[in-house]
Amino acid sequence: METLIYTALFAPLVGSLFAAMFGMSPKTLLTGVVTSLLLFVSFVASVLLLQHVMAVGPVHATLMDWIVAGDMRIPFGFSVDEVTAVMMVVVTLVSTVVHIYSNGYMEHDKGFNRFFSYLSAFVFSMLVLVMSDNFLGLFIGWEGVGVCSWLLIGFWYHRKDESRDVNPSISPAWAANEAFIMNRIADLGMLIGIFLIYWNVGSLQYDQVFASVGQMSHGLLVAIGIFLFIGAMGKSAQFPLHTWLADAMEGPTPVSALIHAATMVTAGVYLVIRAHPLYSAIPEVGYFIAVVGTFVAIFAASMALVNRDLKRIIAYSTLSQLGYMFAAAGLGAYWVALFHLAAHAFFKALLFLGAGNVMHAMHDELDIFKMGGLKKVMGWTYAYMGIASLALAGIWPLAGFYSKDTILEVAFNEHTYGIWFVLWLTAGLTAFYSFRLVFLTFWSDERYKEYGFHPHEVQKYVLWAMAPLAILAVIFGWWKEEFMAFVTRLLPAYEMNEHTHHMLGVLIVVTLAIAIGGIVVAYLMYHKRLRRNPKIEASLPYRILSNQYYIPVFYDKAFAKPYAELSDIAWKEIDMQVVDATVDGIAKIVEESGDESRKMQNGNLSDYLKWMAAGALILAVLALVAALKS
Amino acid sequence: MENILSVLIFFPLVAALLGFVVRKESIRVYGLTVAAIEFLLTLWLWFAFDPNNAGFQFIEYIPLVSDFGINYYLGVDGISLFLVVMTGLITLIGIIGLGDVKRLKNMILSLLVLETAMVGVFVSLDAIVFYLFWEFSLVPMLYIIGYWGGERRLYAAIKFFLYTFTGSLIMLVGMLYVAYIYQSVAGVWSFSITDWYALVLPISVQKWLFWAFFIGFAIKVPMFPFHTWLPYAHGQAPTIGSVILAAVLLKMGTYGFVRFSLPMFPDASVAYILPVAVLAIIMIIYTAMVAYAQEDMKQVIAYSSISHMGVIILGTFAMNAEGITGSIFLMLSHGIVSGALFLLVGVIYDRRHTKLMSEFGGLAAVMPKYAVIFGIMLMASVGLPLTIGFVGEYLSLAGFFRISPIMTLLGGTSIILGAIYMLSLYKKSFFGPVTKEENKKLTDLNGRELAALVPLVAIVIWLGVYPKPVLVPIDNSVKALVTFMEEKAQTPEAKAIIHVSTSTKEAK
Amino acid sequence: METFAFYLFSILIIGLFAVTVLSRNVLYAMTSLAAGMVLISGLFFLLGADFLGVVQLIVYVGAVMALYAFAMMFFDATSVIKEKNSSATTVFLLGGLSAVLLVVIFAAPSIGGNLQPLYPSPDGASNPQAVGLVLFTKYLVPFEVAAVMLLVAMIAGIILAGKKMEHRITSSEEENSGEKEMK
Amino acid sequence: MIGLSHYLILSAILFSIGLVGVIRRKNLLMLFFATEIMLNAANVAFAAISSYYHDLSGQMFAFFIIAVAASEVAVGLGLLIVLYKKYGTLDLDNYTMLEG
Repeated sequence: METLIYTALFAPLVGSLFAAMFGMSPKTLLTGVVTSLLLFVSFVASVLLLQHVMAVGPVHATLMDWIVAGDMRIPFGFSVDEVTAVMMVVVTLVSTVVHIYSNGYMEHDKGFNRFFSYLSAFVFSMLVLVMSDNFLGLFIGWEGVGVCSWLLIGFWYHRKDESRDVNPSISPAWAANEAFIMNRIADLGMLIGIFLIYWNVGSLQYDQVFASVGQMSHGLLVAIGIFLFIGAMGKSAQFPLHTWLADAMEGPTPVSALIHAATMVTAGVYLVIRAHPLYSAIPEVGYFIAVVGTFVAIFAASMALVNRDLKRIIAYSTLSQLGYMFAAAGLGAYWVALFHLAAHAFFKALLFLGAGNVMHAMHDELDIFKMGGLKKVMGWTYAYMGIASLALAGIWPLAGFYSKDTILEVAFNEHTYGIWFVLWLTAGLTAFYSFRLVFLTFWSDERYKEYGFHPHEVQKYVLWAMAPLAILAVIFGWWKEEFMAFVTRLLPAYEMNEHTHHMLGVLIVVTLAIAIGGIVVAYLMYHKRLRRNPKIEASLPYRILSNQYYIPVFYDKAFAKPYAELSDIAWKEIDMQVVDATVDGIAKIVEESGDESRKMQNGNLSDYLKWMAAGALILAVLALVAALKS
Repeated sequence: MENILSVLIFFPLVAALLGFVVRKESIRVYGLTVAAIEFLLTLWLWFAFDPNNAGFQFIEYIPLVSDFGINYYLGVDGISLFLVVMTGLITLIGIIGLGDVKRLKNMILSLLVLETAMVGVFVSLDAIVFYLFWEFSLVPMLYIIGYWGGERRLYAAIKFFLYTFTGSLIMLVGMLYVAYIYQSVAGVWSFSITDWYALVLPISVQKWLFWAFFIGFAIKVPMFPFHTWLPYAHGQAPTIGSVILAAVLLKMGTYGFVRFSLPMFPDASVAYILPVAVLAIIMIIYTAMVAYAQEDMKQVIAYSSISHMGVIILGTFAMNAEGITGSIFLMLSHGIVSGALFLLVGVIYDRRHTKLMSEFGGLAAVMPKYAVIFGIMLMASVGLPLTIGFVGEYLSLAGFFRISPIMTLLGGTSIILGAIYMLSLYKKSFFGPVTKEENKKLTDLNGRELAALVPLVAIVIWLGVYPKPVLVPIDNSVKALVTFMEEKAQTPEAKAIIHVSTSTKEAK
Repeated sequence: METFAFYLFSILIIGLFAVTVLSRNVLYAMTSLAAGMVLISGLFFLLGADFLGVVQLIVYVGAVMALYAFAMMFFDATSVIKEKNSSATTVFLLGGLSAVLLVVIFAAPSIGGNLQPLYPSPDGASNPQAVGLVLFTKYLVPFEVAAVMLLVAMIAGIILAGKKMEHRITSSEEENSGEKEMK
Repeated sequence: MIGLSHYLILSAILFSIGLVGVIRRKNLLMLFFATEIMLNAANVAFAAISSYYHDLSGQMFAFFIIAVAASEVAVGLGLLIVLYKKYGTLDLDNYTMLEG
């Protein structure tokens, strides 16, 4: 089994290194093919591992020691259990699709080889993240995906900085740095959590840590839980560290699909699921997580309502769905969170790849107000995005329905009706903005003609590559029971109480109703043509929403600018004027006193004698003082 | 090869003296050969070193002034071994990467003399011999900055010299006082560090001596607020000078803490954890901010050096094996990474004769290889896992966490602030469109530069993925050191704070 | 009687030396200095240091003053010396302060009276006898060294004053001739 | 009765007079005179202490001081003559070769 683990893990790395060798040469199709094939190998190995875990049980492998110091002994250890196996399959499946897709999407890009190198490196890091059997190994992957994300967001590094009005993300390089730094803030929290674990458990291996949860004090567990969650908040872009995710859309669209929808951003959810013995012991932190998740769900959905940027809308919806996952995990329904994670990965990747097709057709235009009526020229893409949007909206019988509905049931079951209500409302908003996007893009009047675009469908193999995702987006939910049975071998099972069982039918109907309601509103508003109301667009709520609650501006003004100014002060005022000036001042005092006393040395012997007499006098005084003292 | 350490010390010196008769045309090859042989010798030292022996090895002992207990006393343990190896490596890399400078012969000979001094510092076990090499190392560096430096080279060189010299004089007074106490206790003079270790000093005396040594080391490190000589020295020094200054000379200060302060004054070291840690944290945060404000690439890296040295100090004063091992590893990794970064800045300076970030932009498109290597070093500098920078930083912070979680949190901002200034440097210089006409014609790294940088990249990744061969010898010696400190400590508070690894306890 | 003599001598010495220091005329200064020296030898006799008093008379008043007198023949000694005396206050302040201090310091140990004689003068020997005993036993080597030093000084004085004179004569002739030509 | 203190005080006063001379006069010859005064002041103190403590060391010192003073005068006057011949003056204000 070790061979399978290593195959699954290292195939993407090999692909990445292979592509890196050609990184500086112009496009060679070979790199795309080879990395895609290796990814497929990794996918197959993951599926085999999943089967093995299903049939036999978790497997474990230790490669070698990594850090050995004091009592710290951290190996490169990998364990594949139920959760990991599911994550691996999801990651490798989506990655394989995205790799094949990218062969078409990046066809004309100068950095073709470089792109595949980064992309495969990302998959490797993500696999390290999910497969590691200890917290520090997870941290390797955690930082690794951060760097790959930095590289990929900043892939078109040569674009110049724009003002926020022209481009809300300023520039790819800027967005990349923002993402990296935001994640670093969270990583510090995670590191602190790791230190806490180390000094209280003496080990970072999952099994040992979780085995000793019972012996740790409650306060300590809360501290660890909170610090680990801070790490998760950064990676999963939870409020207030959420701004980077929307800006990360500066990266090529396959990247958005893979990293910023399906895999990396779910790492935070994965961490909470992975640390479920810890979080089960501290339900109050869990409740806090659920509240944060719920808040982010509606907060992000509200921003998606008015946005005009195709990719940003999907990014906000990702944020919103991550909120759902955290709500589920926080409420103790870990397997539901994982289920939604997997389902979301499929339909959100599909949605992004569809958006990529549209962008391709529209020559990188992202404004949905400039599109419309595209279903005529892009039938396949329309179908894919339609399916994905339906799944996202949670319409029966697609995947999203099963997963999202279960989360709502959980919220109801926990008697946290506030959370349930907000999530329920968000479901309606989700349906509305998803179909606003679909109708504005594919239905209504053909506005793109005014702007001189000539849209066309993408290559056939690209469309075929997207098919598995579309199929899974439809059918994945049907396996809910099997999925639950499988992962609850590791995760705690979640039982609905009697009351909820009674209400189940009502809940489903209510949820479906608001989802369909959202779609109907979108249909009425946008299916014919783009209706714009300048009055509403000028109104304050609209402006707040379309400017992301002014949070990026606020961060700029409250943190970035003052930090830059403070740095400038620290350098020019403090370092130069105070610290260095003190040092130079001391030197100057010595120098000037030397210069002054040099005047004694005027060559006049008579004056010398006077000084000598004065010196003798001082010595005499000293002698007297000494004599008097003794 | 019983006297390998003497060979290591004096081979470069003798070679430098012989070098005066070497012809100008062949001096580069000569310097390379000497540095390569020296590096191979250090490697041999590493392989002959017994990693399971925590004590000093390859000991040499020749009485010099026996009346005053001054001896030519050398030895290495796990703590100093890799600093010696790194000295050999960095000197070699530096000479490989040496561009065309005026008076090349003098430069290479100075470097070889400097190597003698640096190796001498790390292997001396006699305080006077240590001090001699410590001060001797200033002279070639003074010459290198003062002769090959930038416009204000004399100011920078003299500032560097006087500042560090002042500090080490105070340290010398401390050394003499320790020897004096030793004489009054034992009846004979001795400057042997191992003899001093055995000396149990009263706590009040320890406290004074701690500060005397502290000033000497802190200026060298350089710790806030004694750091202002460093930006000038780096700003004015030629590339090779900065490389060696950052990679090796600064490590002499932190090495001094581990070699002298901790084992000799365990109680005082524990008692002063708070002020030292506060200085270290100020150093980390404040210099990171100053680094962010810089306009000159080299100054960013110079200030980032100071910031990273703060983490090393935190690790050193963690008083447990994790932290101290981490800090020593971080010394190595910072040496390699900052050395490489200075070399990289030197590359661009050679081409454009400016280091201002505003002069660049979009370099990634023009010089892809350069951008890749710079990117790798940048990631190592910000402490990315699986690069060399992470291991030491992680261990140092983890170790200090046991002392104070809050201060570790503050010190840990290093990973955020480091990312901020390094990424903004990278963005300003490498990303964006190519705006300046003269940047469009820049040539990528040539063979010589690649030969200097690629080995460093390999080491950065190798020791990031598999640091064990280096960590184990360090760890063994550090565990012994910590156990020794715990036994020697007098106050119960100190005994409580110094944390002996459980594995060591079990071994007993 | 002794008291009277001490005060007389003291006042005269102080007065004469003050003249030496303050006078503008070198001749007056030298004369008063010589007179003061003589009176100091008187003090020595008062203290019972007969030998020292005699030496003082011979060496100082005889030899040293004669040397000064000869030396003055080389200088334009008769004329009044013109000196720019910068701020007399500092001078007298320094002098006065040191006087006060010295008095205090010198007075301190004798009041304490805790000094012990290192070489007590032998009983029953007259002062010159005693001096001779000590000088040729304990202080023999310094004595011989002093003798050599005097010899060296004598030779040095002769050479300095004499040898350069020839040089001086030639050079001054040249200068003089030069000056004449100029005229 | 005349005590040791009297002599010592006299010595101190003489020394100060000498000191005033040293720092006031600009003529080198006068400086020599002043130096002699100071040396004599010291001699007085030595002789007095010697006498009051019945210890000949003081007289010995005074004796050697006289010897040194004699040599000093011999050499010093020689030097003065050289100086005078070279510069034609003995005024200290004219000698500023030592200016730093």
